[in-house]
Amino acid sequence: MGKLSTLKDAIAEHVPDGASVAMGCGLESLIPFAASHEIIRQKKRDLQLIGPISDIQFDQLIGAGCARQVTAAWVGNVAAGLGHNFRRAVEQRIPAELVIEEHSNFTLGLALKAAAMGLPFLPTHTARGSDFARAAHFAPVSCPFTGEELLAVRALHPDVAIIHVQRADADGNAHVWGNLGVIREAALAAKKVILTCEEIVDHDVILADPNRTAVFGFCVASVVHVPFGSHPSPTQGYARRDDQFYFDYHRQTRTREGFLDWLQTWVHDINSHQEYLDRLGPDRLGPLKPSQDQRAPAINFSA
Amino acid sequence: MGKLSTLKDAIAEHVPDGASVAMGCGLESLIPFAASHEIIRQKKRDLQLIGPISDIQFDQLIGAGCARQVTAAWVGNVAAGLGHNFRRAVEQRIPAELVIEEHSNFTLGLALKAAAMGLPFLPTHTARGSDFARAAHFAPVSCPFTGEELLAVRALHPDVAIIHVQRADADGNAHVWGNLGVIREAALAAKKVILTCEEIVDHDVILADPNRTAVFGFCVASVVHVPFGSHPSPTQGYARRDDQFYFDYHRQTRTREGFLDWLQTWVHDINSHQEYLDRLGPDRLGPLKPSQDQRAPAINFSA
Amino acid sequence: MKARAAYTVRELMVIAAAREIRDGELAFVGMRLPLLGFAVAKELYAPRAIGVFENGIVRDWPALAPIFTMSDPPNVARALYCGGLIDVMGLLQSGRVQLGFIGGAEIDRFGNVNTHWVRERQKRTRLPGSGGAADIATLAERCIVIMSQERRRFPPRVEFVTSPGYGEGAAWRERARLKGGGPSRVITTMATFSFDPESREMILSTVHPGATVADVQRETGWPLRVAANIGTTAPPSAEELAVLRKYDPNGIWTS
Amino acid sequence: MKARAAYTVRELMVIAAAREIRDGELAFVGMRLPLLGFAVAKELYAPRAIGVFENGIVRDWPALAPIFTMSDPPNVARALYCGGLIDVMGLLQSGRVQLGFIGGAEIDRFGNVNTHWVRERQKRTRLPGSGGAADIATLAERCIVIMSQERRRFPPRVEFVTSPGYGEGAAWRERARLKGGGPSRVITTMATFSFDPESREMILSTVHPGATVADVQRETGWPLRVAANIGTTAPPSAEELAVLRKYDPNGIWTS
Repeated sequence: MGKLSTLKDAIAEHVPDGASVAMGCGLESLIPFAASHEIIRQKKRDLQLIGPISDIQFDQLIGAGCARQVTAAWVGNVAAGLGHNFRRAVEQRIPAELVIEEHSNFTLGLALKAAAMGLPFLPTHTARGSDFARAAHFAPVSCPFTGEELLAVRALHPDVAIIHVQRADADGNAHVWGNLGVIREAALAAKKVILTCEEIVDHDVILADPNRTAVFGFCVASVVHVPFGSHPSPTQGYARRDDQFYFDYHRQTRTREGFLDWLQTWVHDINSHQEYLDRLGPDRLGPLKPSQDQRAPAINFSA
Repeated sequence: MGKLSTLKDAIAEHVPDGASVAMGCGLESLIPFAASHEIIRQKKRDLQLIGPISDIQFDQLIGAGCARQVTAAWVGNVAAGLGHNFRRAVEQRIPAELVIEEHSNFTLGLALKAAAMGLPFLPTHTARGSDFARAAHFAPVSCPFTGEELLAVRALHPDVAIIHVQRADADGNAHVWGNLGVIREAALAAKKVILTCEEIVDHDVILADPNRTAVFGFCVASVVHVPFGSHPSPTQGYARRDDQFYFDYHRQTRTREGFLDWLQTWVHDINSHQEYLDRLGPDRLGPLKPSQDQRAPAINFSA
Repeated sequence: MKARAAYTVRELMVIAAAREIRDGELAFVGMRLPLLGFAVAKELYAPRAIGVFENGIVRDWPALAPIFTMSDPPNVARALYCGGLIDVMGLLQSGRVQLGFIGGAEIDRFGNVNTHWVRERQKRTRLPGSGGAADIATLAERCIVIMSQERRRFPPRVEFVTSPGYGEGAAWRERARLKGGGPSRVITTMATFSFDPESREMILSTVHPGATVADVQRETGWPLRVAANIGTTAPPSAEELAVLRKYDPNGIWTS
Repeated sequence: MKARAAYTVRELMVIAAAREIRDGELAFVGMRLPLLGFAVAKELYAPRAIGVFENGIVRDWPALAPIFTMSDPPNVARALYCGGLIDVMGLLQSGRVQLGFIGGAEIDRFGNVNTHWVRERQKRTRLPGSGGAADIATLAERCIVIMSQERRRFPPRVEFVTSPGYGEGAAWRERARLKGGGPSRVITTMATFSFDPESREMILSTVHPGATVADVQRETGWPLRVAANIGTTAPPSAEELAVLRKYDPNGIWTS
C-alpha cells in the first residue's frame, strides 16, 4: 500500500516545523521514543506537543529546542520526579520560552475524544474548581435538562499523532493490547497518524481478531517497523520498562550541560534505531524481553 | 460469589413490574431472548423497554402485554419488515396503549453513554432536522467555543440491562467479541445487569485477556448459564442466526390470534430453556452451530 | 419494467448503487441492495472502499455468505474492526464516512424521508422508525436513498421527517447547519434522481431501460422536474452482473 | 519519628492508607504508597476491593512484581480489564469509584492541593502538573491525600489549586456543585488529618507514634485545629507488616 517507510522519511514528511504532535498516548507505555529522537535529529522546531503524561519524552524535546508549546496534564519523569528541561524552559526560558496549555488527564482525553467524534466540545464534571480550568480551552456549559453547570472541554485536533503499537499491517491497521490510554482517540482526532510497531503482520492477522483493532489504516500515513521503538518505555508482550534509563536520565540532565551530553550520546551520535539498539547492547536488551509466553485464551470467531 | 442464578430467579428478583429494561444492546445479535421469554412467562407488566433495534424481541413483549413504553430507534423484524404487535399496540392499543420515546440509533447510544459516564447529557450533530428530535429528551445546546448549535441527548439510566455474552465468570466479568453495539454503555448506564452467557468460565480466563472484558462484574447482579440463550439471534462463535424463525414469526403473528398461538407454543407451554431447546430439536439446532473453528491469533501478555 | 431476460430491476438498482461508491471511501452500506452494491464496487471499481455498519463493524471486504442482518456471523468474522455503535457513528459524525445508503417508506420533493408513519385511506400505519437512517441522512457527506417508485411513496411533503433531506428546499440545510451534505441521489425501481444544487428539488436524471418519463411521473406525487440531459440508466454490464450474482446466487435480494 | 526498629514511617503510612479502603470499593490507587496499601487491604480486610488506574487498567489483585509506573507490564498482565483512559475516568465520574489517592507538593488548610507551582525564597519552581489528580480530587466520593509533613508544604493557602479540596471552606464545594465528596483524610509522615464536616478545616486526628502535636504544629503553616479525641495512629500489626513486605521486600518504597 505504499505506507511502509523509514523513520527518517516518515518524520521528514509528516512532521513539519510548527506542527501539533500527539505522542505518549498510551501513557507510560508505548511511548514512541524512536520517533521523537528522530524529530530531535531532524531539528524540528516550534512543535506543539500533545499528550497526557509523556514520561521524559516531552522533557527531551523541550530541552532539544523542538517545542514551542506543550498541551499536557503532566510533564516530568514518572519514576524519578521533575523534568529538568521542562523546569528550565518554564522557569528560565532555557533553551526557549514554552507555552503550556494545561489539562488534567481526563480533560485531555476528552479534548481528543471530542475531535475524534467530530464534536467541538465534550462536557464533564471534572476539574471544576481547579485553577487551570480557567484557561480559554475550558468554558462553562449548562445541561439543558437539569440546569447543572458542567465544564466544556474544547476539541483538540493534532496535525499528527505518533503511536507505537504491537503489530500493524502494511496499511496501518493496528492491534494493540494492554492499557490503551488515549491511543484510539488520538488516532481519530489527528489529521494523520505515524505508526511505529514491533511487528509488521499480514492483513489476515488483523482480520482474524477485529476486536483488537485500535487504529484504522485509513487514519495512517506511514507505518514504520521499529522493534523496541518504545524503549525505555514498555510495550506489553515485547519490551519491559528500562527503569534505570529513566533514573540515569534524571541524574544526568540536572544541568543543561548534562542534558546536552545525554542528547549527544543517545540521539545526535546515533544515526539509526539499530545503532541505538547496538548502543544499549544485548546485555541491557536481553533482560528487557518478556520471559514467559502468556497467551490469551482462544476464542472462536467462526460464522 | 453468589451471583450464579436460574433465569427464573434472576428475572423474578431483578425485573419488577414497572422497571426500565435495556435489552438487544448488541443490535441484531446477542439478543437475550431466553430472558425475555421468562419475563413474559412471569407476566411482568408496565415495563419500559430500552434498546436500539430489538429485532422481534420488543414486538413479543409488547404483544404479551408486558410493555408500557418503548425507548428505541426501531421496532420490528429486521429480515421480514414490520412488527405486527408493535403496529397493533400503536395503531389500535391492542393489547394496550404504548408510549414511544423515539431515538435514532446514535442518539440512543449517546443517551446510554451519557449515563454510563455520569453525565446528564451528551451533545451531537445528529438528528437535528428530524421530527422526532423535537421530543423532550432532546434539547438544543450551543458550543461555548464555536457557537455552533448541537443537539443535547438526555442521559438514560435503565433499572436493569439484560445482556447475553459469550463467556462470563461467576462474578459477572464478561468477555464479548464481534460487534459490541451498545453493550458496554448499557452495562454501565444500568443500575444493575443480568448476564446470560454461553459459557461460565474460571475467573482466570477473564484475567488472561483483559482487553476483551466488556462487562464488569461489579455492575452485575445475576449470572445465568443459558447456552443458545440468544436464539433465534446469533452469538458469534456459538450460534448462527435462525432466519426461518423470524420469517415464521412474521407470518404467524399477522393476526392477534396468530400471535397468541405463537406465544403459547414458544413461551407459555415451555417451562425452562432446556424445554425450549428440546422443542427446537437437534435437527434445527445442529446447523446453527458454527462449523469451523476460526481462532483469533495468539498474543503475548507476559510481563 | 420487463428487462428480465438480461437482468432484473433490482439488479439494475444494485449496480446503480455500486457506481456511487468511490474508491477509498467509507460508506454505511446498510443491508440488501446497497450491501450487494458494496460487494460489486469492491471487486470492480472501488477496491479500497470500506463498509461501515451501525452495530460497530467495519469491513474491507464483503461477506460472501448471504446475510439477513448486519450482525449475522459472516458479516462479523474477518471484519477489519469490531467495536461499538458509538464508535462507528463517531466516524460518521466526524466526516470520515463519505457516503451512506438508506431506504424509506416515503420520500418527498426535497428528499426528506419518512419511516415513522404513513397514512393510507385515512388509516395511519406505524412503521419501525429511524434505526440509523436519521444519523446517516443528517451526517453523511452524501446520502443515497433506495426507494420503490410508487405514487403513495412519493408525496409532495412527507407526513413525518425521520431522515432530513433538504427540508423545505433552498438553503434549508445550510440555515439549519446540518453537518452532512444531504441526499445526492435517489435510486428507485424506475429511475434515478439527483437534486438541484440551488432549489434542492429532486430532479429526474435517468429512467431505467423500459420505463418512460411519463411512467415515472405517474408514480410521483408532484410535477416532476426533468433534467435537461435526461438519459437512460446505464444497464449492468456482463461483468457487473457476474460479480453481483456471485454474492446473490439465488437471487434472494434481486429476483 | 524513629520507629525504625519495628517499622518505618512509610510503612505506617501505607498501612494507614490500606485501612481507608473498604471491602468491595473501587479505588484509584495511584502508585507507590497507596498502591502498596491496596495490596495490603486486598489481602487483609478488603478482599473484593478493585484498583483502578488512569491508563485504562482495572485490577482485582495487586501485581506482585515491583513497578515504577502503572503501565509497567506486571500491572497490565492478568488485569481484570484493559481499556482507555476515558473509560476508567468515566467510572470515576459516574460515581462507581468511591475512593482515590493523590499526592501533592502543597496542601492548605481546606485540603486544596497544588502540584503546579511552588515558591521558595522568591524562586518559583514549576512542578509537573495535575496528571489525574484534579480528576480524582474533583470526582471521587472520598479523596485521600498523601503528604510529607513539612511547613513549606502546608501553607495556609496554596498558590495554585491543582486539585480542589474544600476551596475556601464551609459549603464551597456544595456551592460550586463539585461532584465528588472532597478530601476525607490526609496521611502524612507525622500524622493523619480529617476535615470538619461544617467548616471543612483540616483537623489533626492522630499523630504517629513518636511524634507530638507540637511536632506536627511546627511543620504546619497555620494554627492547627486538633480533634477532641486526638489519639495515636494505630501502628501496623505484625500481619500487616508481613503482607506489606511481601510486596515491597527490598523497601524500595517504604525504607
